[in-house]
Parts: sequence; C-alpha cells; structure tokens
Amino acid sequence: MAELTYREAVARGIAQEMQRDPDVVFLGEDIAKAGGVFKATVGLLEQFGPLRVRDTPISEQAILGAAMGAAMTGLKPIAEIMFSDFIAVCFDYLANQYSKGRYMTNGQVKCPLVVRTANGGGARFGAQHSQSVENWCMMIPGLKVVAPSTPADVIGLFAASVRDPDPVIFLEHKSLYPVKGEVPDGEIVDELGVAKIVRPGSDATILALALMVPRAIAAAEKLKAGHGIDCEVVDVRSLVPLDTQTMLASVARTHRVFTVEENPRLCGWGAELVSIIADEAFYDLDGPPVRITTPHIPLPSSEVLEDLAMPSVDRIAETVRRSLGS
Amino acid sequence: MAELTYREAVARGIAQEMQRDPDVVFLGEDIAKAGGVFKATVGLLEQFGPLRVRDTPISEQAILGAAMGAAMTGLKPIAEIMFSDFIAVCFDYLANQYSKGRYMTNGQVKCPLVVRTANGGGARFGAQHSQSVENWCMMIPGLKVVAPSTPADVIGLFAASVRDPDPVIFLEHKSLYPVKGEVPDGEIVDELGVAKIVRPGSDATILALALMVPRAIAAAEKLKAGHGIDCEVVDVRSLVPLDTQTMLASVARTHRVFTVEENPRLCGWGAELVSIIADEAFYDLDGPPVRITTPHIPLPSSEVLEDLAMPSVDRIAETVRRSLGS
Amino acid sequence: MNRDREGAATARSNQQPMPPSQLSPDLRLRLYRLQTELREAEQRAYDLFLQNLVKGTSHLSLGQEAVAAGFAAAMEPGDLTFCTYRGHAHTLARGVPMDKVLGELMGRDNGLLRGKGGSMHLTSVEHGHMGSYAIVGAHIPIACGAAWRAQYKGEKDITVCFFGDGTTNIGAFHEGLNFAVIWKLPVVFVCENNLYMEYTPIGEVTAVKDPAAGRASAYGLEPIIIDGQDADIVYTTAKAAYDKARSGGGPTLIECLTYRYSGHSRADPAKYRPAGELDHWKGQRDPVRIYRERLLAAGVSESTLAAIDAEVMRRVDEATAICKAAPPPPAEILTTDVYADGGWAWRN
Amino acid sequence: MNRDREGAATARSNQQPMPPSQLSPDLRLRLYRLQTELREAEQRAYDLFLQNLVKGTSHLSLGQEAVAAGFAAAMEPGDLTFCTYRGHAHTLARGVPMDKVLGELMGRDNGLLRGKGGSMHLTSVEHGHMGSYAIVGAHIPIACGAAWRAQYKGEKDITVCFFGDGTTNIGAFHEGLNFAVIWKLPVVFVCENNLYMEYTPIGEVTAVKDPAAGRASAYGLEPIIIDGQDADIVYTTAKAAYDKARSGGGPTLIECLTYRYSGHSRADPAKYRPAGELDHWKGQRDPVRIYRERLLAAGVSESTLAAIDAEVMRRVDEATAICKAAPPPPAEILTTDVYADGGWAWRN
Ligand SMILES: Cc1ncc(C[n+]2csc(CCOP(=O)(O)OP(=O)(O)O)c2C)c(N)n1
Ligand SMILES: Cc1ncc(C[n+]2csc(CCOP(=O)(O)OP(=O)(O)O)c2C)c(N)n1
Ligand SMILES: [Mg+2]
Ligand SMILES: [Mg+2]
Repeated sequence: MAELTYREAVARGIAQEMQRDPDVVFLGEDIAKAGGVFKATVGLLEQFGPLRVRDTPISEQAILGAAMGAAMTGLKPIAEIMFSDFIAVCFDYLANQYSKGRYMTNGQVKCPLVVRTANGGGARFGAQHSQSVENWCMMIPGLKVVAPSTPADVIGLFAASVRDPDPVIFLEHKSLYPVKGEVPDGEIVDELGVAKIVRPGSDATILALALMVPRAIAAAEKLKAGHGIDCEVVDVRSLVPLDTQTMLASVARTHRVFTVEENPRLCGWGAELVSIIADEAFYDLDGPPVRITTPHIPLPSSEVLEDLAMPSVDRIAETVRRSLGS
Repeated sequence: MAELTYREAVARGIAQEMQRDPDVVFLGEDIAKAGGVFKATVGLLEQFGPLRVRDTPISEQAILGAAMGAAMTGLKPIAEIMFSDFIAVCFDYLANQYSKGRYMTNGQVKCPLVVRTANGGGARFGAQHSQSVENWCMMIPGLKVVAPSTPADVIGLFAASVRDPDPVIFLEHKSLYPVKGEVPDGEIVDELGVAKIVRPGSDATILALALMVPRAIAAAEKLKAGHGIDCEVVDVRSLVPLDTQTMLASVARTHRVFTVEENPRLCGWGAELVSIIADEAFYDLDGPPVRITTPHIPLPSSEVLEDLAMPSVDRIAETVRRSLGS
Repeated sequence: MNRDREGAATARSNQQPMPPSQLSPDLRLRLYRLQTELREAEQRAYDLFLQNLVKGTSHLSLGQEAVAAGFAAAMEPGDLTFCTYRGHAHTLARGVPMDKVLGELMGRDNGLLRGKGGSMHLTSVEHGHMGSYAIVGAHIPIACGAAWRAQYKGEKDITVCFFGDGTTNIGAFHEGLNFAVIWKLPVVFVCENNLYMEYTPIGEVTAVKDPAAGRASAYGLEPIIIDGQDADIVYTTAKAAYDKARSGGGPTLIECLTYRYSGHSRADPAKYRPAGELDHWKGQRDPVRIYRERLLAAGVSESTLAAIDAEVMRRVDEATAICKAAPPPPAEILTTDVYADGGWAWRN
Repeated sequence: MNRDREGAATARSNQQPMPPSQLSPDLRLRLYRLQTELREAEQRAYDLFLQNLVKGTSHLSLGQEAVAAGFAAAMEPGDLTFCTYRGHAHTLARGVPMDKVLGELMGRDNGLLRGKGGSMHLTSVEHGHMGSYAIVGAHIPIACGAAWRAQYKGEKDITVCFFGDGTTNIGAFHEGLNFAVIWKLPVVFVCENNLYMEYTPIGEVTAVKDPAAGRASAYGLEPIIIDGQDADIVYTTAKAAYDKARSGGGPTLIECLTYRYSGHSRADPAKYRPAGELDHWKGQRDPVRIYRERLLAAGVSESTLAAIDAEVMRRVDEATAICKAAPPPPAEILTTDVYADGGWAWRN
C-alpha cells in the first residue's frame, strides 16, 4: 500500500502497461518532454524513450487518426487529448471512425486504443476548458467509456482499458489530479463494466461518477447525520460497458434513485440510467427518479459562479432530502 | 394550398426568408450551381445571385466558422452541412463556439444563424452517411434544435429558425425529401418550441420526431384497428426549446408514454423526455415509460439490415401492444 | 476553362514518361490486364445500378484506372492501401475478388462486408486494403498511423493513401501531411485530381492551381504532378516513392491528373461539365486505350490483348452471376461485430 | 538550437525597418504609451496571481507588446480584432479599460464579462474586440466570417486575426486561410511566432522552418516575416496589409518573430527554455526598451517618456484598486444570457 495522488496514479498506470507490452505507445501534446500540462505523465519519456512517448503538434485529428491507424495494424496506442473539450475538434474519430470500423467491415478492422483526456470542471478554466463530456462518448455505439474517481481506480481501470480490444475513452477528472488515495503495491488490473457500491445504504440509491462520487458520499454522510437518511452510493465507474445489474439491484433494495452528474442537464448519462431504471424497475420505485446535474448552461469561469453551477454536497443532500420528504 | 415535396419545401423556405431579409445569406458545399446534392436548394442561386448563395470548398470548419463570424457582425447566415454525420468534423463550432459565445461574453456576442443538414437513415448510405444526430445537438447548452416531419413544417419551422436570434440546428430528414404534403400559399411562419398532437388518443402517448412521426401514426392506426388501442401521437418538432407542457399534459391523460427515436439508444432525446416525465409525471404513469429506438449499433448499409435496425411501424405497434398487455 | 483543363493533364505534369524498355513485358501486360479489369468491373457496377440491383450510392472510377492500377502494381504484398468511398478500383487492384466487391455493392450476403458496410467502405485486411473511408480527409491521419506502426516495429511495409482534389481543402489533410513529414513516416499520399469535387470544379474553391502539388512546399515536400492517364508514368512514380518510403526517406505527395467519366455518384448526371470535356478525355486521354495502343506499338499482338479482354469479361460475368444468385444478409448479423467480443452488448 | 533561435528574429525577417521620418511623432509616442501600458498591465496581472487574486489560468503577453501595439495602432475605429486566450494585450490595445480586464482575470463583478468568461475569453464588442478564443485555431474561420460580412455589405472595416505559431498545424488554420483567399476577404492573419506552443518548441513539430510564412504559398499568399519586437515595423506592415484589405486586395498573412517572457500560462515555469534564451530576448530584443531608446535617439526627451511611464503606472494602480474593491459576481447571473432572451430556458 502506498498513498498516491490521482495524478501520480495516471503516470504509474501508463508505466505499468508500457512496461508490460512493448506495443503500447503514447502520443499527445506536451506529454513527453514536459510531462504533460497537468504533470500527469512526468517521467514516462525518461523511462520509455522518445520512440514510445511522443510529443505531437497541435493537431488533434492527426493524433486520434494516427492512433487508429496504429491500432488497426498492431500497436496499442494511448492518445492524450489535453482537455476533453478539445474532443470537439477531432470528434469525427470518435463518432465515425473508431466506433464504426469494426462493424462496417464485418469484423475485419480492430481498434484497440485508449484516448485519455482531462475532463470536468472546478478549475476556473471557463466554458471551453471545463466540460464534462461523458455523454459525447456514451452516445456513440462502438466506444467504451470509463471515468475513475480514485487513484486506485485510475490504475486498475486504465490497465483494463489498455488491455481491452475496443476503443476506450478514459476520462480523468482534472479536479481530482491532486487528490490522494491508497493504492496497492504491484500490478493493478481492474475490470470494465463493474460499478462499485462505495457506501451501502437502504433509503435511496445515489448513482455518481468521477468528481461527483466523493461529493455524493459526503452528501450521504450529511443526510445520515442530519436526517437519518441512509443512502447507498454507487460509483458507476464505467458508462460503457454499463453495470446495470448493480444499479437495478440497488434500486430494488432502496426503491428510490438519484443521479449526480456534472455534465449539463440534457441527454446526460443520468438520463440514460434513469430511463433504464424507469423502464425496467418501474414497479420497484416508490417515488420519481431524480437527476441532480449542472444546469443546462455553459460553465462560468469565476469561482463563485462555477461552484454554484456544479452539483455540490449541499445541493445533493438537499435535493435527496426534499424529494424523500423528510 | 399546394402539394409540395419536403425537398421543394426546403427551397421554398429558404427563398421565403432570403426574399424577406437581404441579410440572409446561404453557404455550403455544392448548394449553389448544383442546387444541392439532394436537389433541395435548386433555383436559389438563380433567384438570389452568387453573392448570397455561395459554394464552398470541402471545409466544414470554415463553413460553420464563417457563418458564426458573419452572424456575430450582422448577417443571418444559413450554412449547409451536407450530411449530419459531417457535424463530427466541425463539431467544435456547435459544442464550443456557437453555443458559448453569448454566455461567456455576458451577452455581448450574438449568433443568429441556422445550420441545415440532411439527417437520418433509410437511404442505404451506410454508417457514415445515415446517422440521426439530434442528441449531438440537444446535449449542448446554447443551441436550439429543430426537426420537421412535413413539408409545411419545413417551411414554417425554417422561417422561425432563421428569424430566431439564437443558433438553430435544423435537421432535415433525407428519407423525407421525396415525401409530398399540403402546404398553404403565401408566407408561412411557425413557432419553435411547440409540439403538435398529430393524432389524438387516450390509451398511450407516443412521442416521435421527423421520419418516426409518420411511422408512429401508422402504428397508432394499426393498434386501433387491430387491438382497439387508441394512441395519442405527438410530433415533438423542436427538441430545444422543448414543449414539455404538451407532452406532460398528454401523459396526464393517457398514463402511458413511448418514445420513438431513430438515433442509437444511449443518451438519445428519448432518454431526456422519459427522464423528465418519470420525474415530473411519475404519479401519472400507470406503467413503465418505454423507449423504442434503433439498437445501439452503427447503421448497416444493406437494405434488409437497415430496415431491421430502424424502428418500423410493426416494431412500434408490437412494442406498444405488448407493453400495454393486450 | 475547358481548354485550360484539357491542356492541363500533360502540360502541367512534371514527370517524364518511362522509356518502355524500363518496364518488363510481363509487368506491362499485368498493368493492361488490371486496367481492363477495373474498367469492366466498374462498367458492370454501373449496369447493375441501371437494373436497380445496387441500392444506396456508389462512386465509380471509370477513367481513373491508370492511377489505381499503377500504384497497386508497384506495391509489395503486405503494403497497405487506404482510400475513399471512390474505392472499387483500389479494392480490386489489391486482388480482392470481383464477386465480393460487386456483392457488397448489391448488399448481398456474399459481399466483402456482408452488406454491413456498403460501396463506400470496401475493406479487405487480408489483401492489405485497410479501408475505404467516406468522411473526406479522415483516412489521411489514419494512414499516417499505419505507417507509424511500420516505422516503430521496423516492419518494411509502406502505406499508400489515396484521396481526391477536393480533399486538399479539409483540415485533416493539413494535419496529416504535417504529421507524416515531421515523423518521417513511410507513407505515400496520392491525390487523384479529377478536376471536380462532387459537382463543383476544384479550381473554383482552391487558392492554388494545383490542389495537392501547390501545397507540397507547406510540408517541405517536393511538388509532384503526373499524368494520371499513363500507367507507365504512374507505376514508375509510385515505385520511386515506395522505395524512398521503405528506405526511411519519409513521405511523398503525388498529384495525378485524371478524370472521372461518370458523375460523382449514381445520383449525379454531371451536367456541370463544359461541352466537349468528357469527349476529350474519353477520346484523347483514355488510360485503357492509351495503354492498349502503346502495347500494340511495342509489338504485343492484338490476339494477346484480345485474350486478356475476353478473360476479364468472363470473370466479370462469373462474378455477376454469383452475386445475382446470392441471398441478402441474414438478420443475425445486424448486431454482430460492434465490439471485439463479436457482439454489441453495452450493458450486463 | 539557442543560437539558431536567437539569430532568427532579425535574420529571418524579410521586411525593412521604417525610416523614423515616416511615422509622426505623435503616433510614435502613442506606440510607446501603448506598449508601456501593455507591459505594466501584464506585469500587474502577474503580481496579482502571486497574491492569489487571479484564479484559474492566465496567459501573458510580456515580451510580445510590440505586435499587439503595432497592429492595434494601425486599426481604424470599427475594425475588428479576433485573438486567442493570450489576449490581454490585444484587448487593452483596442482601448478596453484596464480595470475591466484585470477585474475579469480576478473573477469580479466589475470584470469585462462579469466573471462569466474569464481571462481566456476577453471580449468587448463596443471596442471592436470580437473575442478571445481558447480552442486553438477556431477563431480563424470565425474571423473570415466577420470579413465576409463587411465584403457582402460593402462596409469598410477590416478584420484582424491573431494566433500563435502552434496554431498553424491545426486543421482550422488550413481551412480558414484557403477560404479567405478564394473569397478575397478583407482579413489580416497575424501569426505571433514566440517559438513555443505550450511547452514544446514549434520547430520540433512543424514541417517547415517558418510555421506561417512557410505555408503562405499554399494559399497563393506572399510569405511575410517581420521582427515582432520592433513596433515601427509592425505598424507599417500592418498598415500596408489593412490598406490592401480595405481596397479589396484580399487577405495577408504576417508572421511576427517574437518571444514570451513568462511561461505559457501561470502553471508553467518554462524550464524547457535553453539557457540564455530568455536573457537574450529580454536583454537585446525587448520591444519596450528598443522603442524607448529609439525615441530618445530621435530626440524625444527623457522627461516626456518618464511622464508617460508615470501616467501608465498611475492607471494600473487605479485599476488594481478598483478590482480589489469589486465584489464577486452575483448568483443571479449564473443562468443569464445563454439565449438571446437573456435567460437559459430550454423548455416551457
Ligand atoms: C467531411 C466531408 N464533407 C463532405 C463530404 C461529402 N462529399 C463526399 S465526396 C465529396 C467530394 C470529394 O471530392 P474529391 O476529394 O475531389 O474526391 P472525388 O470524389 O473527386 O474522388 C464530398 C464533398 C464528405 N463525405 N465528408
Ligand atoms: C484545439 C486545441 N488544442 C490544444 C489546446 C491547448 N493549448 C492551449 S494554448 C496551446 C499552445 C498554442 O501555441 P501557439 O499557437 O504558439 O500560441 P501561444 O500560446 O504561443 O501564444 C495549446 C496546445 C487548445 N486550447 N485547443
Ligand atoms: Mg475530385
Ligand atoms: Mg507560440
């Protein structure tokens, strides 16, 4: 056991996989010599050399396109898109290429790669550098989508992503980079598509992802202490594949469900989960499924405004409390 | 009254607005001399001249970027993206520019423009030329999203879109282009954000969009004739702004709701509508809200497969019947 | 305009034809057979539309056969091809069976992709044909990645990426070319300048006269323009570029002056072409006719060529028969191969 | 590397300095005042980070003042500016009050955008400053659109679009440049080549030596490289390009050789710079010092310049005081101005 920051876990996770497999290569902007603008890839160039860890021009389409061509022909590329907002300038590779090659060619074309990107708000970077884009990826058939909330999950889920034969979008939360957590020694390999009950409870189920997980847990503690409301918090961890069994089973026990999303409201992953639950667990529900999201607005830059926009511990707790009518 | 095809309605709708306002200009690939690859813009170059109707290079980012700069400074551009799938190569303008300029600048920057694009399947064009991308647009705060199902709506909603002070993504369904419909004479101006009950009914509410509207109506007739099930069909028409009142009121009457979406399943507009209804009309529902969608796969090219993938009249009717337990 | 375009092909090309001596008789017969095969297969594809046996869209290479044949003939087994929706010829040129190509156009179960991809996405990994891409420009960076893999693993294959004149104005072209050059990748970029995008002449929307060659210097590359209707020139130019790439010399960008006889796609009657333009190209610049006459002049017997022609027609007819007899794809494959496990399960 | 870069600025520029005579004394004093103001305002912004009064990120133009001052001084009222997240200097140069700029960096209610945009999105439409864009390259096509509007409406304003060296490798640059040229738009593209992207030297990822000028011919444009540390050269080059654009001559692409003193953003200590490089630029090529000495040599009195310096400092201090006293933005504005109706309602 060692205590690592989420940021350090990223570098260790990449190193673990590059160590294991010489076909794993890593490209992106300022990732090599500079060790990444978030300092999450420090030391990799030194450890694996300039042929495996490569700085690129500001050419996101070239980065993602090259990763695909390499993946199709035998490598296992890791591509970094510095901020997830920039997926918008190379979205074609996610929406039309990575996700469709295998299907369109009747299984001939493979695309085993990972796109790592810094996702989410809280850094006061403004509307073009703070977005939560999980749903941009989840809505595209053929992609897998992962978003860890702890340093241990960063390593384990990243390893599972690199070893996965399909294209995986790996969303690191930029506000979690400095956060510390316990990490087992030695190789860590987790599994995609397994949600984790991070706080058992009986009164309501709270489904959360990434930065919203610690907030949901804090809200649950607050509800317990202040109102005796006992919430079960589920860290969704992987949106595709999606562990619907764990979520449906939890709702079957608690009879109420809340989602906590950082993305703007419309067509988020919360809408998908709520729809699945409303359809398949309708008769388990004792009350309406409720989504707690960032309002449907661009994110403001000023800290007071950004803090108001994103779901906070208080807003989560208050929403659950009101809706449970205590 | 005249009978026009949906395709002819597009040209008439554009002409109506260009006639009215000299600041309305139109740019895109092959739209001028060629009259559009779907022949939906025939005659506009001749009528309005080469300064107002302009062919562009294959540069979608330049097309959408230029439209924004023109809109910011006083024009009302109409930009065509030939197939909606290509939004993926210029998605930054939708996701990060059009939608955020006004908010980020505290209201200084305006962006009154319309992006027209041929959306949807059924033409055997394969996975990169057949997608339904309503949710790509609906999920972005700051955009408006419209998708007409009839020639009359094409003209009326297009006029409303051009006159709207915000950026509007106008999704024309390529499989509807040849479809004919009655269109009133003279100027037609409709309103964004108003859904239409196209078939009243009492047993269940079916929410549909674009090509799925005629299919939902046909399914409703089938259910009535075959099983005495009387469905209310609502043409959503506009996803943003969204007429939740009409939908909630319908569900309050029928107590059951179904959505019929052409897009792949995850995070579609149906998930959003179902989530709103499950939350706000939970106690009105007598049974689970059900989404009828294309499965979460890329669209195949071969006609037999494509027809299996998209929601059909039979699949809609059968799903509703089974779920109503008749 | 017409004059200018007409003059273009030969006047603007900056590479010289090879003296026949340089290419072996066998190779030249192979180039003839290949061009004839591409011509007849595309002609048949066209006939099949007219019989309404091809659904959806389809983009023919009639008139552009010398480019596909010349570049493919110069490739080694294991070399990789990336092309566009206008890919029937490039697919056949790598040796993919004609019935699989026509079957895919017809959406039949015997198709190369069992009808799941369609005419715009012909792919045969076993033949080194890594795909036909229908988003303009998208495959340029992808091809760079395939070449990067070869460079990284020290494998000797090279990657060839075909695209059209109109593709030179999209962002991915710029990003891909710069990327290939700075990493010195073993990739050859081939611009088939057929004078038009879909319906719009390339000259009307491009800041330079030569859409590809006019951009070469922006990537530190030599501007190369060749007569794309002359298979010998195409072959020798290709060979030189491949050798350079294989020996670590980095990328080459080649602009081929060519012409498509039919419209952009089946939907296009190509009314926008100036009078006489099509006749000129068909009459004076037809690659198959040019090559046939050249071989006859070089002493190849008419009967030898006639035999090839007949053999090709026989194979086209055979392929057609196979496709017409083939069933549509079965419903079960609707949801196969979305993910590597063979299925489409996104949830448990 | 260092030598090379060091040599670059003057050696590579292909425009000559103006004989002082050509620029009026008033204009030159204005250029001095402007550069001094940009320098001191940015210096203050930096001090405010250190006091942790600026949250989020911030990108300074220290060292690049001559470019911002020269291009802005040559503009007419009504001309339009589009720039990047490195936009404080370009914003101030158009006359936007310093307290509004510093207030926005500090996320205060008195900020130019009331804290909704932040340092990367400074915009003041009333000053013709159409925005600071934080997606690399995105504003190049947008600037084209503003110029298109002027052309279409027969309005006489021109559009100036600033971006960095690293921006020349992204697709939107290519699409925008081609588009501007074929439509002959009244837009001037200004590449501020400060030798680095975020942390990576531009030379390591670019296929040509001059990231912008080396691409000019790909758009039929003349390659122009100037010494970006010399405000006189910048001004006269800008003026010529504006006149050309205003008179229907179409776009110009200008590469300015310059240098940023601080790291890319507040997070960057800029360790990657070769020893001596920063000293060289600060010591030999500082635009403010160069200009001050030139004015003294031209006979302007030390006291005149000292008075300007003092006046600028006074304004910087005033602005700082205003911002420190300003409250944070009120909660109500969280959901304002998403749509033109002033609100955010996406449903009824
Ligand atoms: C990004 C994108 N934009 C537009 C299209 C529509 N489109 C398909 S082919 C084509 C013309 C391409 O012209 P060119 O590159 O010259 O190739 P050619 O068809 O002549 O072989 C266009 C505009 C597309 N498929 N992808
Ligand atoms: C599309 C996109 N990719 C990457 C980034 C991250 N980024 C911000 S600034 C920058 C470097 C830009 O370098 P340059 O164009 O030289 O401008 P400079 O910062 O030197 O003024 C990068 C990579 C971004 N904002 N947008
Ligand atoms: Mg072409
Ligand atoms: Mg720079």
